Amino acid sequence: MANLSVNIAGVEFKNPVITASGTYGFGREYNEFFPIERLGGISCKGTTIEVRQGNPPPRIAETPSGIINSVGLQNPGIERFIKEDLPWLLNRDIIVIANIAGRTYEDYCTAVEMLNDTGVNMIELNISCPNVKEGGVTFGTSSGGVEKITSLVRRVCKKPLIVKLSPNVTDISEIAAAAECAGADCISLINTITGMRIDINTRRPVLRNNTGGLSGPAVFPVAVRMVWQVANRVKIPIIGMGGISKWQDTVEMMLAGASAVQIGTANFTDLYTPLKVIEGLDKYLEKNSIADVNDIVGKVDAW
Amino acid sequence: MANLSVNIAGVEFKNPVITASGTYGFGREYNEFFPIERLGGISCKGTTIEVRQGNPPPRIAETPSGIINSVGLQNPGIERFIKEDLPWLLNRDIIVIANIAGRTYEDYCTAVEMLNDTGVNMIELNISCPNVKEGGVTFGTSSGGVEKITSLVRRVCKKPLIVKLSPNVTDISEIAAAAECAGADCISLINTITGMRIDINTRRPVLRNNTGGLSGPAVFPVAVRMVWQVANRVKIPIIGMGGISKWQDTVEMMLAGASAVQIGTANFTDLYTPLKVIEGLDKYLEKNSIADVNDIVGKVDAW
Amino acid sequence: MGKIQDEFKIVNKLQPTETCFDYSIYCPELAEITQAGQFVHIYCGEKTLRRPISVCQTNKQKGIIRIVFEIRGEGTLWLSKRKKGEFLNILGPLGNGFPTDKNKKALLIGGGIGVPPLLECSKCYSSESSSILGFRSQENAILIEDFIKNCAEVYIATEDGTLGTKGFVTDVLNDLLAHETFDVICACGPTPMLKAVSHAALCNSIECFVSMEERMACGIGACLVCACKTKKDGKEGYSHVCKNGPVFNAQEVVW
Amino acid sequence: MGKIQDEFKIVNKLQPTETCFDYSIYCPELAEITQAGQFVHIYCGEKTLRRPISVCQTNKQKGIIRIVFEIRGEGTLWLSKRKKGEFLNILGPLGNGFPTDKNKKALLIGGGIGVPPLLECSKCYSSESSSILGFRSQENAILIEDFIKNCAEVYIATEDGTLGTKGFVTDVLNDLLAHETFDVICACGPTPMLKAVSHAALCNSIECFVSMEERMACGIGACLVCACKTKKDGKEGYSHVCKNGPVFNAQEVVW
Ligand SMILES: Cc1cc2nc3c(=O)[nH]c(=O)nc-3n(C[C@H](O)[C@H](O)[C@H](O)COP(=O)(O)OP(=O)(O)OC[C@H]3O[C@@H](n4cnc5c(N)ncnc54)[C@H](O)[C@@H]3O)c2cc1C
Ligand SMILES: Cc1cc2nc3c(=O)[nH]c(=O)nc-3n(C[C@H](O)[C@H](O)[C@H](O)COP(=O)(O)OP(=O)(O)OC[C@H]3O[C@@H](n4cnc5c(N)ncnc54)[C@H](O)[C@@H]3O)c2cc1C
Ligand SMILES: Cc1cc2nc3c(=O)[nH]c(=O)nc-3n(C[C@H](O)[C@H](O)[C@H](O)COP(=O)(O)O)c2cc1C
Ligand SMILES: Cc1cc2nc3c(=O)[nH]c(=O)nc-3n(C[C@H](O)[C@H](O)[C@H](O)COP(=O)(O)O)c2cc1C
Ligand code: FES
Ligand code: FES
Repeated sequence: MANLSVNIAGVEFKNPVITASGTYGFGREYNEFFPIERLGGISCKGTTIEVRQGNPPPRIAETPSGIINSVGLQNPGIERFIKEDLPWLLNRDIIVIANIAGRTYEDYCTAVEMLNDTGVNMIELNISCPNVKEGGVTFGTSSGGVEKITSLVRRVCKKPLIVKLSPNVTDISEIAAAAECAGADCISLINTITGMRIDINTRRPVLRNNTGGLSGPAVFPVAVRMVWQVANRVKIPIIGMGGISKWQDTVEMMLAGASAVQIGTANFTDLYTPLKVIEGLDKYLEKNSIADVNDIVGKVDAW
Repeated sequence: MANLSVNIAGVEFKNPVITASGTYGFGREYNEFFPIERLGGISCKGTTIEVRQGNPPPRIAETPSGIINSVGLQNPGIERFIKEDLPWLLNRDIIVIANIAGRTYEDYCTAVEMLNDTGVNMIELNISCPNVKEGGVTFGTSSGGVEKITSLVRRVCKKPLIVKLSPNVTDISEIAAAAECAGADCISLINTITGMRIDINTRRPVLRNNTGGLSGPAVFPVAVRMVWQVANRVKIPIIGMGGISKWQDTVEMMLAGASAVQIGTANFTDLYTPLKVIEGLDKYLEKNSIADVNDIVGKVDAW
Repeated sequence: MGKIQDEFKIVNKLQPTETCFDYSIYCPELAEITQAGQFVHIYCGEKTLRRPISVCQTNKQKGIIRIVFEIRGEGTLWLSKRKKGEFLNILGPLGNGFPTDKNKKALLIGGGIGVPPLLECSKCYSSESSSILGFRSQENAILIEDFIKNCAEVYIATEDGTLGTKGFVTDVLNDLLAHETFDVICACGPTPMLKAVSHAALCNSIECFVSMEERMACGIGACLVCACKTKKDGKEGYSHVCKNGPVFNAQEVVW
Repeated sequence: MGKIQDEFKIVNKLQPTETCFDYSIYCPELAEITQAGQFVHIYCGEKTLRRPISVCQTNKQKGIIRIVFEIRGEGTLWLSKRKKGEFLNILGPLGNGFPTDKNKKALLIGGGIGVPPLLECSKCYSSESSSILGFRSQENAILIEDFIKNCAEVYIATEDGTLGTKGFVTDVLNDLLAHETFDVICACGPTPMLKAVSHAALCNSIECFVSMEERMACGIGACLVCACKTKKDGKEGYSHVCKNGPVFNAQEVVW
């Protein structure tokens, strides 16, 4: 068996497969099917300092090889997350990434301070959620915004800091560079691409929020391209995601430059996807006589 | 039968279905299967003032519900287009849109001047092709760039002018507004979204150009969202495209705000797609007792 | 024993109406534990999302669950093309069922494709229980014989009057409640129908449970997409159909 | 009569090796006009792109074309699962075939899945024509009987020596050209093989045609994705495999 463990910003993952924020709750539901300890890590549902109801339904629509969602950060608030969900997770042998969002710079900083003294392994800043009106996406779409939020949070954050980028930008590498420069320990990408569907019979947008975030296999080529561009620009490690649905996609994403991956939408199609990915990755390495998964990271041989 | 004809910037299309630039050559090949006169219009392969070889192969890769291509504007040059391809097209009862690209502002202006005295019905400025190194996409990704190229071209252009937008931007409506403000008669969108695939066995990008443009059903929700956003911003008509593969998609795109549509990738899957779309659209209108296709344009009832 | 995601075989396929299909699926593990009103989440071809379908009947002895579904779009169209002997990838049993009680006299009210989810239910209340089944027309009517086997009375309503009373289930309901009383009402069908049933139940002080529909992704309560507005202890918020439902106390639903 | 896109029925399905399939398709319109070396473009399930497959044999009398293909990825995997009696959506005939001539003595050289496209060809040159067929191993060998029927001699090479000569077709070719001469060589197979064959043909001053592969979209010459570098009148440029090929004069290809 090849070495599957990866070290990202000092945090050791037993394998590079992490479940993506918002698709995996706080792990409990999926743990009924297999011990989630088999995963490298879990990125928790995005939490905010206040309780959030999220957007009205319908919150999801299907698209060719994908979905658009407009959950809008429904969450129990960080306090309850820390009290009710985190202890259960921390009892498991899995890297726990807290994913946080906010409306203002202070929101983010407060959230981070609340998490500083918990057992959370890493903090992922969601500055790219397209489903909330204020804040959220606006921080994430200009390099100035990204630099400011990252450096403010960096100052107070005692945990390794992941900045999660929105793909809805003209130049992703510039944004990534801003995050790196401001002190991010890791970049994760991509969040969802803004999309829309309209019901041709009712003439209403399928999502009550009009637009939503596109994810799933449809976005995979865009995600690979962005991970590659970012890898060419920054030195900090990258967690790649967007449309991964099989082990082959994971290899592709790692060749493009990701040190680990997150899997989201594919859990809805087949909840064993992360396990199948881990198994497939291991076999691929074995078959190609690669002793260490880290040896494929960024090893695309571009023309 | 409902009225299917639409008028865009003074140009009368017998129906709103146009085949997309780069996917339909100059119409000759597809005319072997059915008279292309049954289409509302054809947007010709992007042409440049000089002959272009395009990028080395492979130039295409498949992705979930889509493709990425890196043809890179291979074309015979505008002079040969005017001499060899245009006369044949002008002999047919179909609206002919010349699609042009260039490296410099002068390139675009020269190209337009060469077309001014031909029978071409409209000119579509491709300022968004991601597959050429210089020019091309750089004009298309900032509102300043779009405004400048549009107004320069507008000054010399004697034909109705369509500006075709790149989706690889942070704020599509701002870009569209710049084009409108600078004198565009019509906006068409979306061009392809930059993507990448890597062969996990050879570790090389599948496309010799490393990256390519994503098109096909995968991008449809992104295209609908962008058309909707642009329709909410500009007053000039919109030609919507990106992932349309059936009549239902066309209705959706028109409800979002498009006065006509272009169909590209779907021709590769089924070359009868445009005809099926025209037929399906007609039946939909009939079934819903809508006398005129123009009555659905922009009629999405947003929440 | 808990939820399962696995491949299970279609052992019988019927087509009661032109657009409606009735599959028996061999899955002893599921049949053993599925409660009336629970649903399964079915992988439909190359679709990214599974499709939720209620379990219509369970047979523990034979290890079989039965699902009855209608073609509504691409997913159910794919499903309708499966053949006997093929396998389906099924995730289940999901959600909370009806709070059945052999000592309670229930009135089951189903509208259209909302009828199948109530069939198992009809065995789990007292034998005095009745049902009202509504369809667009006689040719859409399904499962009537099955309900007759389990219920004291089966009332039928069709919109065009081709079978039973002409009109809606709510018309029959109002007449019925005028001279008969029930301990509990269980309903499944289009939202306007559920709302009307819920209202009638409230006016008649009858406990009422409704099975709600919402678009789903995970099906197990992790992704929060299947939101349904509910009110608990006077506070409005979103519940989730896949986990907190699909069966809700009608008085908790914010219509 | 020109190109067609339509649904045609699979009337026979064989599986000569574990990963190789042999379909007979009833399509009189296509059989009537398809030339040796042309290909068809086949819709494979939900795939956005069709898959190009050469026509291996045509039978005008019976109105049948035969295709032989290997599972290489998702598209051909889907194709391999079709059953006799099912319909395939086929676009064809596409491209230019081999410039066959009953008066010319040809040497046909096929490597692996490059063997099938040459079968029809083997009937269209003089009866003195021969062929060299190369495979990885005996278990991958296909169509040998068919070639024996049409050719004066059939030489076999396998990489592992389990059938015929151990080695590559080019090894056999060099031996053969040392004592026999041909008017024309037609070759199909992996690019390195084609390059070597083309070189040998040039050294022996034999006219040579090769069937090239490139990823395709439209298949009819409209989209320009299937570029192949060629040299005409001393000028290099891109030709298109679907329209200008797949068969090219080997000396025009820029290897
Ligand atoms: C708990 C529950 C139980 C159900 N039980 C049954 C049943 O027993 N028999 C039956 O025929 N139908 C049942 N349905 C409805 C069934 O899920 C939909 O008809 C089906 O999902 C439609 O899928 P489609 O691909 O055919 O339609 P499409 O319109 O193509 O589907 C597009 C997307 O919308 C979703 N969607 C569309 N309609 C509904 C709906 N009414 N409810 C939830 N999601 C929807 C689909 O799942 C899919 O994600 C149930 C729904 C729920 C929530
Ligand atoms: C003119 C021509 C004739 C051919 N004739 C035959 C034949 O008779 N028998 C046979 O088995 N194969 C033939 N091939 C090769 C065949 O087209 C590929 O094996 C097939 O397209 C692979 O598809 P896939 O989905 O299984 O593989 P994937 O790798 O999943 O395909 C991904 C994409 O790459 C393309 N692709 C992959 N390999 C090739 C290739 N070698 N050539 C062109 N496109 C490719 C696919 O069409 C698809 O668009 C021919 C190719 C060409 C160009
Ligand atoms: C239902 C849903 C909810 C999501 N919620 C969050 C969230 O709360 N925070 C966040 O950073 N990303 C969220 N995402 C984005 C995913 O984490 C991921 O970036 C995206 O879905 C792309 O990966 P995928 O294609 O594998 O799903 C959500 C995605 C989905 C589908
Ligand atoms: C092979 C190919 C070549 C293209 N060439 C051009 C081009 O020359 N000029 C241009 O403006 N757009 C070009 N496009 C973009 C299409 O016109 C269209 O904007 C895009 O493909 C989205 O539509 P679709 O999903 O229907 O294909 C090309 C697209 C493809 C697939
Ligand atoms: S579908 Fe995921 S929470 Fe209900
Ligand atoms: S595949 Fe379109 S030109 Fe050859």
